[in-house]
Amino acid sequence: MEDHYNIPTAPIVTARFADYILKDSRSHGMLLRYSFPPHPVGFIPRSHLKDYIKGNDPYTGKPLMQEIIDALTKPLTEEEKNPVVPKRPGHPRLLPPDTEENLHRLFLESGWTDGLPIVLPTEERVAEMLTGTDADPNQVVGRMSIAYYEEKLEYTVEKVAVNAVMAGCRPEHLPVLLAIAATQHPSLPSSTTSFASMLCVNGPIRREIGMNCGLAALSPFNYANSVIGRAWTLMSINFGEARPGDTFMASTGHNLNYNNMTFGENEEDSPFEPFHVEKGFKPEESTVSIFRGWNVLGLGLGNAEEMAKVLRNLPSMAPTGTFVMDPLVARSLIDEGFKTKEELRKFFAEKTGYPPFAINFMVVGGQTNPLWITTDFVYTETESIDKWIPKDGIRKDKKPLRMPEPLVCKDGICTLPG
Amino acid sequence: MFLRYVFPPHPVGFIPKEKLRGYVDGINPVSGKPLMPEMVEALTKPLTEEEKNPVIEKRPKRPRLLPPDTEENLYRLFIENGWTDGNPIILPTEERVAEMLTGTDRDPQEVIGRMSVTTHQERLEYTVEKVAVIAVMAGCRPEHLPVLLAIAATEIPAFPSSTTSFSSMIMVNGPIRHEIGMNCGLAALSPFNYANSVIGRAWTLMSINFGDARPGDTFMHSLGHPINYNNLCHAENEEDSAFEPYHVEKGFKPEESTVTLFRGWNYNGINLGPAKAMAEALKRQSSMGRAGTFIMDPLVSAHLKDEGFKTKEELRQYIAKEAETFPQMINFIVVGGQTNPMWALTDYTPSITVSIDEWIPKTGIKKDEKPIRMPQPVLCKDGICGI
Amino acid sequence: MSKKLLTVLDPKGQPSGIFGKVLDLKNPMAILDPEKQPTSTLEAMIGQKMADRLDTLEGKTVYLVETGFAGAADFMKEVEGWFQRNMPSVKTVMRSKRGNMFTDDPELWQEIKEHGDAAIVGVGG
Amino acid sequence: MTRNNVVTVLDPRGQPSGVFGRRSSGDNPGTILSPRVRPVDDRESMEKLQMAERLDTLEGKLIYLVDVGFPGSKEFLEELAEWFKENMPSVKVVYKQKKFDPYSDDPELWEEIHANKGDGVILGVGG
Repeated sequence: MEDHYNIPTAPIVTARFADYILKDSRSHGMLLRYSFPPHPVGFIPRSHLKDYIKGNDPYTGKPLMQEIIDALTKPLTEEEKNPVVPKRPGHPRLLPPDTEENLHRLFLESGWTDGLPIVLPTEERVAEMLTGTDADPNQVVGRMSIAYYEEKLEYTVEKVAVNAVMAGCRPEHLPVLLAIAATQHPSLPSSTTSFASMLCVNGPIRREIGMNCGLAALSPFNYANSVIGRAWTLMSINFGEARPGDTFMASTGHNLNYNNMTFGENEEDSPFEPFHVEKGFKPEESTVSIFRGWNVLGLGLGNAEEMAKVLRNLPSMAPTGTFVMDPLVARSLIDEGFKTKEELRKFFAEKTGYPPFAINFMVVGGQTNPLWITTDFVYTETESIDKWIPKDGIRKDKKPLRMPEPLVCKDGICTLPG
Repeated sequence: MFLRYVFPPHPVGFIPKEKLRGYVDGINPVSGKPLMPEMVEALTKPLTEEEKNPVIEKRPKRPRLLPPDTEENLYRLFIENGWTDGNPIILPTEERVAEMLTGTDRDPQEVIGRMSVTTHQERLEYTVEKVAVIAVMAGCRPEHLPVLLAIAATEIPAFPSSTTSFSSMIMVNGPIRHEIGMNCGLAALSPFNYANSVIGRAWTLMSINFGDARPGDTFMHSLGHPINYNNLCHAENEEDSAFEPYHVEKGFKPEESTVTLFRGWNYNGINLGPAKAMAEALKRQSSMGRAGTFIMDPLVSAHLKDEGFKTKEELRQYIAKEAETFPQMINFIVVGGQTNPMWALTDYTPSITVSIDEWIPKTGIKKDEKPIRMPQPVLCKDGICGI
Repeated sequence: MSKKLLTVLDPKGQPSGIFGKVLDLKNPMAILDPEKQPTSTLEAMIGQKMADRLDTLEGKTVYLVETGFAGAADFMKEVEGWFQRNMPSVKTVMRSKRGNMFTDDPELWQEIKEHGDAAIVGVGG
Repeated sequence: MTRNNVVTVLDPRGQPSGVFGRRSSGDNPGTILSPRVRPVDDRESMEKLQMAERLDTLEGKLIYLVDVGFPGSKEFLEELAEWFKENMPSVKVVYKQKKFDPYSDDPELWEEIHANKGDGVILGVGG
């Protein structure tokens, strides 16, 4: 309105977000003339609104209406005439040398971590991590911001390697993280509704880097699942500039932000085609698929009818549903007569009224119980990992780090050890 | 006792009768022999010598110290033995464990519990010192130790083994919340607070090492549960809540510090609307049993007070009636930074509420000279964002 | 990582010789609280002996006890069918264990003691 | 890991890029799911945006009250209109609702306000 149509505009925002909005607009150059009634204005009686309008702007202490009128009538100041978008200084490549203890404190007190112990990203460790890809360390991988209008931060292959070292990763994990970074999706997008994310890996890389697709895959019992999921959150904090109360506004927050429900799909025991093949990738290609939502119902038992009922009863803001199910469930759905995921999608669309494309299925688990997990997660995208893998293959340690393998149930007999 | 087990193929649940007939007439896949004759044999073949005098191999006591080794090899040892959650740990050197033990006056060798993630397998015993070892590994400081000792003493694992992927929740009340810098406000359940992160993780590491959790062997969760990483570790927002704190409702004094442990499966985090909507959601909730723990932002508690619910008890009675369930199955926690009047419905049931004070040193919580604090979220300054 | 040698403490709990025991019917929810769960010791468990086996099942009474897991009852019916087809002289008695799959059922064991020669119990899983 | 020997580590943060998110265009409401395809703005183009000259007074002017769609906005703007009727009756106010959702642009509405010679706009309520 202001620039294009030359019509003065008086934006109104509730006082709760005053600091945020003023800082945000300063960083965008244009000094819009905001006025701030008390928060919130939703779900409250009319009488309160009348008082707000007759009362003062709690942020500035001046009468609200006077502020609104001034916004449209007081002549422009010099500063308002020529807006400046402040150019923020870049961060140094290296931090000042210090003792390990002080550096651990610096990373925590600066809010560069998730609060858990990190491996300090020394030059030596970052160099070793970079052997996990042939890509040039200075190649820009993408830009990210957890908020919508904030300045995005740009990051290179080396910056991804720095966060990989911090998370406890090895070079063999780097291609997966570079693929995630290339999507430019933060794992904790800022919303007062507290978003969660989910990460599913498909293709040969799952086995090569020892991910867990079977028993207890979603629990903290697998090295790759843990450090890859965590690295995505560290990247989101450091590339997306997540600062709680400032850019990150999730009221309660979401516990899944720690690991982002990271797993490998159990393609071997699933009777359906793998998720990435559904999205047009070849089975032998390795990919990451990203989802985002709020609700995770961890305990589902019963047939397709029951699954649809649970999804229907799930109050959610988005008409979407993503099921994560044990191979036993997938096989019992086949027995129920659903030959392909497409048929499943049609059935669920009918039962819930959601569009078929918005319903997803993935198979994971160790076949100790025919269980399924219901979520309202929306699928955002699938990204190839292969282009980040070195020419001569995934860079593995001489003796790759592996946690004890869960005893995966061999098909059919699936005996349980004593 | 060498019971004579006979193994039909898995599973026997949710499959058609003809298939079961096939199992009975078929082969025991483990032994390769016909199933029924094996069953008859189990009842008729005479006892072997071994079966006559059962012997249970007594597991040897573990040494207090591990053989000295380089840092790198020790990291590998901890990961390859499955003693961690996969994320980096701080190696528990004698020096660090001694420093951690200054967090309590209790005798390091005092046995404070036995735990197993299963109901029937051998429980592992642990001392105050062992809890300190876990605390160091998790990245804690001495100020966190009292909370961990209180949790350890309940002998409750964070993920009791069942094939149905349990998850748990830690909720702290009382003065200790602010003394050790826990987050009960904005983004409390997200990884932005040092104490919330390391305390939640420590319970997982305890459950692995004291509960002897070994996937596929003692730990049978088919899919697992992502909440097992941090166990929803947070503190209740007593200051901004319109209701009395959780622990006061359970009979503790406000100035007492307590930790409450919950257990459940479902986290249903995105709901708006008045008490009626809460009852409706609980009624529709699909889960085993009709238990419900509501996790609500302080704004919701203020709305509910406006709706006329003076106490949690009044609200509990109303919701129980509307949702046709038992009042004592319903609990309320207030946490959040008042940027959105939302509430989450979970099917979590409280296992226990225990005092933390008995584990705190006489001279008070042992704080570092300059305690480590991550950036504090900018909380809503009272007044301009109140109702 | 420096090559210096470090000594660290062992993080695992110590074997305690204490084992969980089947729950008594009066308190089926005890499973949720370790302190209330009945326990047994290594010594007590070693003291338990297995029963002498029967010379044959022909003409005997065999109790088929289903423990409550999904599919157990159907499975036991199939076992009963097998006996009727292959060993008709065996008298089978179908029973469901009271409480849930984790609780003891002393009355049922007493009944089997009085009227039965053997028991087939299942299906765990 | 001896804690007192001095080491140098790399900075983990991304670099300011001068690139900012821009509201999604009207024909594609709702947040476009992939950040790669969302419209962006850069520092130079943003610095060229000029604020409009202010009105000498509101008396006798035509002011549009634009509701952005957050809960409570409609009621708040209606009370605002009430205030003008009581205190500045000469000000003509027109209430309008922005199409789509709070995050999307609404070029037709801006065009309409311009075409009808609107003198000023009061836009809200964010929060």
